[in-house]
Amino acid sequence: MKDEILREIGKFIIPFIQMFGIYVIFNGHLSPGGGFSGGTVLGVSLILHRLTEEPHRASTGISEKAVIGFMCFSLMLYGILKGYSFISGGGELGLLEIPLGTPGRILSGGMLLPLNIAVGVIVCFTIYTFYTLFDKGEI
Amino acid sequence: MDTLIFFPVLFPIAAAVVFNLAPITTRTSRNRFAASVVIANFLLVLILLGSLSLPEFRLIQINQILDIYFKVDKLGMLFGLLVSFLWVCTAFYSFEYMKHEGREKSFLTFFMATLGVTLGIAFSGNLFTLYLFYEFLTLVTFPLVIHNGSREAMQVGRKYLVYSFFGAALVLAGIALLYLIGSDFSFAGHGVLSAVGTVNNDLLLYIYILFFIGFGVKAAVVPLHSWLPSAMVAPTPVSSLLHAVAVVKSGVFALTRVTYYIFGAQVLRSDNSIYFAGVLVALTILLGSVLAFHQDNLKKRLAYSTISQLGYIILGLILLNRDSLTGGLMHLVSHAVIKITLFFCVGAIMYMTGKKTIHEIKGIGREMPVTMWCFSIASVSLIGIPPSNGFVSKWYLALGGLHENRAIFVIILLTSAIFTAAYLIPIIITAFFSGEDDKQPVPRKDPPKNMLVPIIFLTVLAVLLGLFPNFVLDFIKEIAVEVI
Amino acid sequence: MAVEANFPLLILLILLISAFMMPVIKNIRTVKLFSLSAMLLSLVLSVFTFKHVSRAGTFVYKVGHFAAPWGIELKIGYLESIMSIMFTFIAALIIWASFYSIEHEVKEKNIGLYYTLCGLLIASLLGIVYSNDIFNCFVFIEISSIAASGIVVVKDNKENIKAALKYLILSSLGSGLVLMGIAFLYSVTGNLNMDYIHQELVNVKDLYHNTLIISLGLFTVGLGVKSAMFPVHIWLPDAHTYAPSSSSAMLSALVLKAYIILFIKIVFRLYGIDIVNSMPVLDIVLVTGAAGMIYGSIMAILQKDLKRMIAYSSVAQIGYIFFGMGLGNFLGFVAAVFHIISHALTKSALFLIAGNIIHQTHSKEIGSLKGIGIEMPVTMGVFIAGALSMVGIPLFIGFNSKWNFALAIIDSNKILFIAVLVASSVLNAVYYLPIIINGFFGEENIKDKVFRSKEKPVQVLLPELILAFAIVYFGISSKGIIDLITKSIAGL
Amino acid sequence: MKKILSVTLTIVFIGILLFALSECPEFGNISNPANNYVSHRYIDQCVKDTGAINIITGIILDYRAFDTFGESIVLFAAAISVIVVLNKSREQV
Amino acid sequence: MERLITNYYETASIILFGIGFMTLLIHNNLIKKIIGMNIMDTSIFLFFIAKGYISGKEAPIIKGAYKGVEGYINPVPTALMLTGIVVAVSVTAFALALTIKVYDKYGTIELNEILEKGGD
Repeated sequence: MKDEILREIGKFIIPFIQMFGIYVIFNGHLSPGGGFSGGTVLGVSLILHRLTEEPHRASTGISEKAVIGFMCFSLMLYGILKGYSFISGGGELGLLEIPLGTPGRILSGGMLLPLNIAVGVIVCFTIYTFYTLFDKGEI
Repeated sequence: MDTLIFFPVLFPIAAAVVFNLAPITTRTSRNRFAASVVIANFLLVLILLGSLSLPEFRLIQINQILDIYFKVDKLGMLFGLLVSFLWVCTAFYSFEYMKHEGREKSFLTFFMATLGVTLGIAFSGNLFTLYLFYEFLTLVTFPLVIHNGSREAMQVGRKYLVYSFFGAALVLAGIALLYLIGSDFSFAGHGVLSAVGTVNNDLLLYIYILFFIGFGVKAAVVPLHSWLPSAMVAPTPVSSLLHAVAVVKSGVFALTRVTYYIFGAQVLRSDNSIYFAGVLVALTILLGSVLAFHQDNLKKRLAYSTISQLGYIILGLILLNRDSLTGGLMHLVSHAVIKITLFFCVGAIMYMTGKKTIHEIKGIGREMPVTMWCFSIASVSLIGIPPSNGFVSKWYLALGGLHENRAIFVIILLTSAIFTAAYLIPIIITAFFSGEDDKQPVPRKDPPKNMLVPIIFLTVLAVLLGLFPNFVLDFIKEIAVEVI
Repeated sequence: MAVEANFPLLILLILLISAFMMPVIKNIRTVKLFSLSAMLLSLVLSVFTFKHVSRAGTFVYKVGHFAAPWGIELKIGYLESIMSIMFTFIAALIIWASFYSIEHEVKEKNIGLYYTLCGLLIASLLGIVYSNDIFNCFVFIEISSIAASGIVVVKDNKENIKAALKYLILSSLGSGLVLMGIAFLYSVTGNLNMDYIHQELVNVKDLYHNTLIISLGLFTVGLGVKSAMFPVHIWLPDAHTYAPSSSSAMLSALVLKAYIILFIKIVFRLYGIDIVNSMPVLDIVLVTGAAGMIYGSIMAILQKDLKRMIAYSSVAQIGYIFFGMGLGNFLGFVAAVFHIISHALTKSALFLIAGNIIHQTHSKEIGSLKGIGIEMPVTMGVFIAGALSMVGIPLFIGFNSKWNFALAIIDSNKILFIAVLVASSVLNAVYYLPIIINGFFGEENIKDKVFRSKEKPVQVLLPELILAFAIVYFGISSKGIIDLITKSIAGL
Repeated sequence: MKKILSVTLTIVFIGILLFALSECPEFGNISNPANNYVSHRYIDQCVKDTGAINIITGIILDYRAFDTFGESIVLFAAAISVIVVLNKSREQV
Repeated sequence: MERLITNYYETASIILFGIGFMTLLIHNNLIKKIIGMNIMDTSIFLFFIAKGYISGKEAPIIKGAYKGVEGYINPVPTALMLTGIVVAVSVTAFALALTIKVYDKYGTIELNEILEKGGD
């Protein structure tokens, strides 16, 4: 898109979109939303960024390596956290548990918050990957 | 001592494997190897006969159903002896004959393996083992059938495989159904099922028909006979061996096992499966002779005659009385000896002169007198003119038929005997009395002694069997007493 | 609670996390060894699990802190542990074999992703086998169908794309049906855990009889689509023909089987065999299975392409399995499970061999395989073992399963179906044996063929040889495994 | 022909499903078997068990977290497959 | 039959399912097939979620005072369908990617043309 206005407006609103996405992720366990919805919002912001920035820079930001790396890493984190809690719960090995905290606070719900974050990252980059691949056939 | 029973089965197969892997190059060394193997095996079987303490040997019991179990009784011994003896003759014959067929190494390999498998059939002690070796027989004889590898041979081989697997599948279904009734099917004198007691006859009928057709495929029972004549593309030693001794006789032998050792005479009398079988057998006898009558190719004619002669044997089996069984088994022996002689003679003709059909061999009797004389003697005894061994067996068959007062079978026997004469005599006549008058001395073309000796030997044996049948006959009568 | 109880979940986590790591590893060799070692580790863990099960019996493992019906739980009995051993064993062999063949079929940059997808696939299959929660099974089904299409399409020819798309659409249709069935079940029982659903069903089965029949029908059709039950098998030949041979082996040997295991679990654990036998569903399964046996064999006879022929033979063999289950009696299910194992061993060997042959001779045509036995004797030796097992020659594993089917038929007094069994095994002989014949015999076939000229080095063939050995070994001594399967079905 | 076939197939299919539905419990009724001890426990104990006041998040991220794990794996698998299929930068090798 | 009327929500979703199924069957265009697939999935989600609805109860988010067990709808189907939706999205994405590739390779996305051009 060759439009200067769009680019400027994009520059302007993308941070807000991302902040909203992050908010949705972080309040996933308190209100509607969660990793998936927030991740989608973040991904959309990245797509918008790419759309508006496209013609001006040769490569817009995120490389394929980075995308795959982020996805894999956050999935690994997710798997390890989740696996830890699965095993500690199911195996009754008496490993230490994360305190649940007081309901309604941001830092509550035990592992829900980091899990939401990990899911958010995965979803965000997956959406971005889908878009870029469908659009250009390369990340 | 009991494990000795396993050696005649294992030894040739192992020898075949060694033979195939070992770097044996020269023809003579190959032949020596094979000859020593078959002779040694013959001796092994003889030792078994000497120690006729009915040894048993359970090789491996996978589960209650699938156990491989060997047992020697008189019937198995008869068959095993016959097979391993005729194998020796064939071995020597084939050494000479296979020179012009080539690829002797693979031939000898499977030749020895087949010996082992056939002995496995002879010595198998229960139904499953029998079935197992029956399958293997198909697999090891297949390369022999398609030995010369021509396109026609391949097609014939495929036909042979499909027919055999069809039969084997039916047999397997029969075995599976049998396990509705009992659990242990080791062969026993008067039949296992007669011991089990009464079960519904329809089921027994179906099972017996399954077995009859299944094993009948190898025994060339009409309508599943057509693989046998077409399998004549194989080299002569193979066809003589497979189609006079190993394969077809294995089918008959397995049928005997099932009829007398699994079902037992009185069980079969109780249901009327015998009638179904009888119809097929009558068809087999007549059709075989009639078709043989029309063949011009010598080997094909002999093949069809084999079909009808096998009909005799099976007839003897299914008449279910001692005389008929004696006749059948006697005919099993004599037909083996005779038919292998005939095949050898035909093979000798093909080998020396390359002539395959009857109209080609006018006056060949003057060129190869010894061969043709043996041929004539063998044919005479196949027709069953006393005092030939064919006569003995057919006599007992006729007795059995009358004993059952089913004269129809006797009539069938006589007609087919006439047919037998009708399709064998012309060969002799053409060989000796037709063709151009012989003023000029014709060159003697009798085959080299490697081939000639077995022929003469077998002919003499056939005559001896006719003159003094009692030695074999008593043995067979013991078997008959054992099972009925 | 014993430590071994954690192993099933641990296996899943190991496979999945190793799969997550693979895309970021650059060196292909490392990726290969990594995935193989993960698979072997999970094989070892499965063996320990089996030991534990045989010692302590069936056990339930709650994933997370909450017991069923609130949490998700894995339930590991004999069936699950045997199957997990089989899955990991065969998957390890296939991956090992693919080390040598994958470069010829997949672009180098995709190889890492290929092994990722393989790991995800195996993990999801094991999840289907382990999980005792029907919706969790559905999630794993979706993973497996995506990953399976992925390993089909990883080799991008136009046929692969078409086959993968067909496979994906049909299998998502199938999982949609499964989800529908789950919805019905949930609406009448309010549970998702199989055992609890069963408890509820026993109370309400008369109230909602038609609903139950139809939901079972939905499960049957849905899982049937995915495991190529006869009328809805149409995706299978394309997918198995064009995929890389290691993928074909994995699809045919493992993927189809997991859904059948799930079906068995649904029949026995979720509905209970008595309720199922009061419904007409299994009879339909029986008929379709029998039809599949015949149809698959006939189609296989008509094929010119080697892999396509083997694929159609898979349709026939899956027909056997459904046929055995359709008999509806205990022995039938035993025979079916045994055939699952035997077919997995045999068919994976056949597909890997087919891949080798195609790569060495550069030809897919059956007609062009003349004299192949002289050129690659070891390969064809394995092929012979597989083919004879398929035909059902004694001393090969295929014979034992045919034998069990025969016993099951007799036990269920549907004697006439023996004819189907006989017919299809004869048909198998018709299309497998000519390859061997042309491979080894025939004058114009084997002339100017050099002995072992096209043979691969033996360490390449080692996985196939191991499979062949397993085929023969279980063919000779199948007693123990039959007993285990009997116990496992009884334990469901 | 194909159209007719598919229409009939669809109608039969819908018919079967509706037939099953005609037996199902009533829509929105509180006494349905679906609203049983399972959901009650979720509603009752969620805050205490998981510390999430959004019960659904509690369920998908804690009670039935294994599903969510699988779900993210589905996403991952799809992403990998799409990369395998579409990525042009992998074409030239 | 009157149960079909009272269960209008499920009835509608099943009819929707039929529509999607037919779209999947009769259309040659791959995109339309995928749309039909999506319609089917969506209908199943509606069907499932309807199982959880309890008339007159509010969404299961404990805002303010806890209204007791009877106060909220059944959260389970909703939670399950969240999972299901993501699954459907991924499958759709993959299917669309394959369709793009099919277009690259065959130059068309009409199934019948693809089949007659077909590779095998």
